Amino acid sequence: MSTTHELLQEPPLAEHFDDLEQQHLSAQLGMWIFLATEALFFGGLFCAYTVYRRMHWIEFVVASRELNVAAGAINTAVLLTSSLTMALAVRAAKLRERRWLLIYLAITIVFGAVFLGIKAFEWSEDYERGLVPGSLFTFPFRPEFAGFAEIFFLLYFLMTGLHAIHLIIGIALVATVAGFCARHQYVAQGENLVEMTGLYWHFIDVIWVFLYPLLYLIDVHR
Amino acid sequence: MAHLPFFPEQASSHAKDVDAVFLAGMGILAFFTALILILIVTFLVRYRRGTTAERDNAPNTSLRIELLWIGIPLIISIGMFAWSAVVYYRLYSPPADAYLVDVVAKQWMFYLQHPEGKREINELHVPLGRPLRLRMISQDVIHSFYVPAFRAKQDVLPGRYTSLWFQPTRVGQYHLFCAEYCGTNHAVMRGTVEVMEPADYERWLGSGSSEGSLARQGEQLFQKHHCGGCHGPSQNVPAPPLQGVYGGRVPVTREGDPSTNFITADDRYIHDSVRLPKKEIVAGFEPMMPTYDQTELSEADLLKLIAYIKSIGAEETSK
Amino acid sequence: MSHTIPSIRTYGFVYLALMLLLALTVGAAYLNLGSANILVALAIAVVKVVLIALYFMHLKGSNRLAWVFSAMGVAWLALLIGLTTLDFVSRWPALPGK
Amino acid sequence: MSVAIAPEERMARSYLTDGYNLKSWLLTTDHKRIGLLYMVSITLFFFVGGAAATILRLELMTPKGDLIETADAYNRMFTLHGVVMVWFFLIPSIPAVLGNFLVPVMIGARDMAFPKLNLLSWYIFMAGGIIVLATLIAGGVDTGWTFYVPFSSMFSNTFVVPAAAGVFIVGFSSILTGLNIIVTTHTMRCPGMTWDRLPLFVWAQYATSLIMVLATPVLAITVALLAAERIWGVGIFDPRLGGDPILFQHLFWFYSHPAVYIMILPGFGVVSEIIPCFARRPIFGYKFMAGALLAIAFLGFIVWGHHMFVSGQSMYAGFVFSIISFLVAIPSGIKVFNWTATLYKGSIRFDTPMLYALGFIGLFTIGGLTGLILASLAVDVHVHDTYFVVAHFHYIMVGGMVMAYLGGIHFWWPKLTGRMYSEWWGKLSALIVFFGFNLTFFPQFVLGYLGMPRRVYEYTEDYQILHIMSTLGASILAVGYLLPLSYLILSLWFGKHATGNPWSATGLEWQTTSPPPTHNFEETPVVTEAPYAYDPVVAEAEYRASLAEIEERPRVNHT
Repeated sequence: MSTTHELLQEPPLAEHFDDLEQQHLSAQLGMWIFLATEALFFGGLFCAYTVYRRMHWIEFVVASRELNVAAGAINTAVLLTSSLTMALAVRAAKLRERRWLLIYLAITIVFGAVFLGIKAFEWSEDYERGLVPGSLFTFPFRPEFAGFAEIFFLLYFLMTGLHAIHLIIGIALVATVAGFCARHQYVAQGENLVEMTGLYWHFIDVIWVFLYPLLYLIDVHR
Repeated sequence: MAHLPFFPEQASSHAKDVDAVFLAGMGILAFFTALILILIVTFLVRYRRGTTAERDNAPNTSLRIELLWIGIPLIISIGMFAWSAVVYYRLYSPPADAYLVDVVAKQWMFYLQHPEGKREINELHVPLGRPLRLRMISQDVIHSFYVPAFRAKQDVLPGRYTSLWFQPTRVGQYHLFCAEYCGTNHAVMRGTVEVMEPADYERWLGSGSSEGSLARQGEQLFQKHHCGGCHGPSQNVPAPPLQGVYGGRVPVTREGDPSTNFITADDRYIHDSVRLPKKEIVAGFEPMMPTYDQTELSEADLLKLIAYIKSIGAEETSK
Repeated sequence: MSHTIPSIRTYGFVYLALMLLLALTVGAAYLNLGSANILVALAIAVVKVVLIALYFMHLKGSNRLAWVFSAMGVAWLALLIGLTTLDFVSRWPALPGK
Repeated sequence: MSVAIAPEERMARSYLTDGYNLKSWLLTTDHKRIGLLYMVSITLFFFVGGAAATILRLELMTPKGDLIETADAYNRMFTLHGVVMVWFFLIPSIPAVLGNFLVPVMIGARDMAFPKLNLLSWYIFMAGGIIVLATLIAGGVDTGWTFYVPFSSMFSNTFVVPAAAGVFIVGFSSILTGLNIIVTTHTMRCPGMTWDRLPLFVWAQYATSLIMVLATPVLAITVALLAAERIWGVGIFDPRLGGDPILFQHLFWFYSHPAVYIMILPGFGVVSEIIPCFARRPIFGYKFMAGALLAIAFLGFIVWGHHMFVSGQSMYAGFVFSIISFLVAIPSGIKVFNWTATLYKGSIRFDTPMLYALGFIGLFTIGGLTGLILASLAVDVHVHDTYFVVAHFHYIMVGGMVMAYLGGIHFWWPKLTGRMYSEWWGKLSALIVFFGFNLTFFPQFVLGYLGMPRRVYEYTEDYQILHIMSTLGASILAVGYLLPLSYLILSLWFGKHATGNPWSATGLEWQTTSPPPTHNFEETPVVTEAPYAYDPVVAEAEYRASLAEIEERPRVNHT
């Protein structure tokens, strides 16, 4: 990779911090507060989900049964694996193993892309079956429940769509950080960047861990 | 409309209670504002720079005083809460025999219909002294039925009945406003509520064309929409009979839920059975009923149907 | 940094635990536990999230401030959902007026 | 104790003279310059919103709609007033201007924890501002600043989606400001600055930032859902599909009630700095004051239902929200009583900041206690959505927040610009603002209890007298606000040069020069004593000495 030309040297400590520990703590605190805001951002949708699930229980059960549970399970596994590789990437960054760091970051991006691929496949399948809310919504299996089932699918597309947008941002973030680490000599800021991107990536995984049972497994045993 | 410059007419039974709570609140406000004002002014005058007042060892903190001005406001707050909650609860529990008037709010007017079939727009005539309950629904956005003289206000929601009751205690004409912003002409969505002597009210009720009581108009609608085809005696399609159903308990099954739970067949249930028929299906019947949205069956007509179902419910209580 | 860096083995174990819990989630969903289904699913999800937060997100060794802020995010979410459902839950007692 | 450098020479090395070209201002990461950038932009938005307010007041002088012919134009005007004032003046004002400028200096730090994010926050604010201004110029929105569904999602044919996008974007600006202040307060305090030595202004900014960070995301998702419903025509709040408009109100007010505490808490912080300085007395009950700030920040999150007592919310939820709303009044009471107790046995001076602070205490007491009246369920049924509510929140926002903001601007003006404002004009404008404000909004309490609904451009004749009084007051208030704008700008060129500590106050920000150098302190200060170490007896002795000194000075005829 970039071992040929001289790596860019950057001062490890931003000038307004006193020491590396303070810089790392600030970065970590800032990221955790940002994740709290993201949690509340998704929270609005979780609140709507809770309220409507209680108001239209039957429609949620019937509509949820139309989702592809297997695809959801695979997606959860893919995302958990990407979380593993991300954690290993952060570990490699701390141990200053540049090669392993870039490999793990690449694998994380690949898994992220696989997740988006499966998701896109699911959505296109739903599109053909007339499950996309709006004028095309037909819900052919149980037309009598079409009214409220549309609310479920609206929540489904909003939640998974918002999650997918965050995942795309995550992939872009990991790519830029990988680029930064490839070109720059190792400095505290490099490690901070990788660690904070890792926190963001794990947060996306945490949201999916909740989304999967709430959307896919409402009442599948019937 | 002579009235105190600070209070609208007290024209309903609970107007006095609301005013009492308000006066107590204003009393507390006046007391604390005066207390703070006097304290500040005395301190400013006595301790302004250049005066020879004695200033050493002023306390910086004292737990006793802090607890004092935490405790007293706490007690006052809980007292005010309890008193206003009692008055609020009375506002939300109308007497069972209250006279029922239907209100349909639509963009920029209130459409009212009396059980005797009389219809009014932005006007409401009520007899003195008889408790009145309004059953309200909106055809489009959220409005709010507000009569300042009765100290009564309740938002009118699309898709759900909300209700409001009051007992007029003084004859006269009072303002009726829409209090929730509802679009361009929200400001002109106004009217008057006229409280009349019972004799004048009977005379007013008799006057004007009358297409019969609400229940009878409901019956005509029942035939017009061929509801009898399924719910009537001919029963060419099995559908739950409607005689004596109003107010009773209906066994309802919900698909995917083995237990049947009982719900009371009140206005909400009938409204939802017409607008969203698949929501709660009577035990032992198929979800076959077509949905009637606002174009086929306006909210006002649906209220007439409910009045009709209520009337046939009262006759045959044999079930 | 202030805390020790976990070995690959610990990460491996955590990953396996997560996979098992995923299988558990799907399995539990197919059992007919009635209304307890949602509670079981949420409990497993919470265990997974705690595992991810402790090990992958390094909450384990890091400053307790990070704990505070992560907990506040969840607590405020609970406030929002709790009080909102309080309204929707307590709306149906058939007061004659309602 | 302040650094004795010649004024001209001090000006040369301050953050203001650290680069003159546009690039040095627009790409600055210096928290002080970002504070000034915010001050200029929110002053612009304040006068846009203020102009809309004057038009509304002029229109309401007559029962019939005659100044603005159509109701639609009036609806767009009050929505403009609401949106611009709430999101582009009240929420960013003290946190983004005084907070950005003072929090690092008060805790002895060189800058905010994330300087680049701080600059990004200003750009996001301007982006949201430009979008909203463009929408308002292109035709505006007629839904009111509350965007209630289903009117805003299905029945309004105005630019609701662009306005929602503008509000969505500007929300992130306050999230970033809040995040920055929280992390800075936690990790960048100088040695000796422990939590119980933090000035109450920093405590107030910290509590406000907690609310900004935890409430604004819910506004973002609510506004996004509203825009999604309008764009794809699929209703998450659409009753026909089984959605519930009340859910929108829950999500909206979960943000909007804490938002009103975002507006008032910084005002508490400013007043808690001004009162001790001009009464020369340490603040009374420091721990209770800091605790009250955090208590209000937390309780502010669980009271939002009192906006929905008559909106179809269940009665039991009404009880719960009402009792908690009453509890929020307790910490506010603690603060007002403690400020009053601080004045006891002080050596009180009546400079402009002190006038504004005293005005704040009076008006906030009335505003707060009318809030209690609104929180009592029975009365709220009568006065909800009437002018009583309008008067209540204007007492808190204009009587409280704007007075505190003006007091803070005057108190720290020498630190911001190195110049002193003219004291005489300052006192005059403070009195005009106080008088004009009361004449504008007190009649509206009476109007409200008489039952006049909000947001109407036509009303019945019997309310007209009160409206005329209110409009008269509004014109006086407008003059009251134009005065500080003029004499403060003039003071930039003609004001006397300010020393490092013109009020001889005790905060860290007064130990450095004014205006401070780019990195705030020559060397990082060390804090040894509790904040507000004022002593009224010493102040009296100094005052008497300065009087005596003026007596002996020989009679020199000044030119």
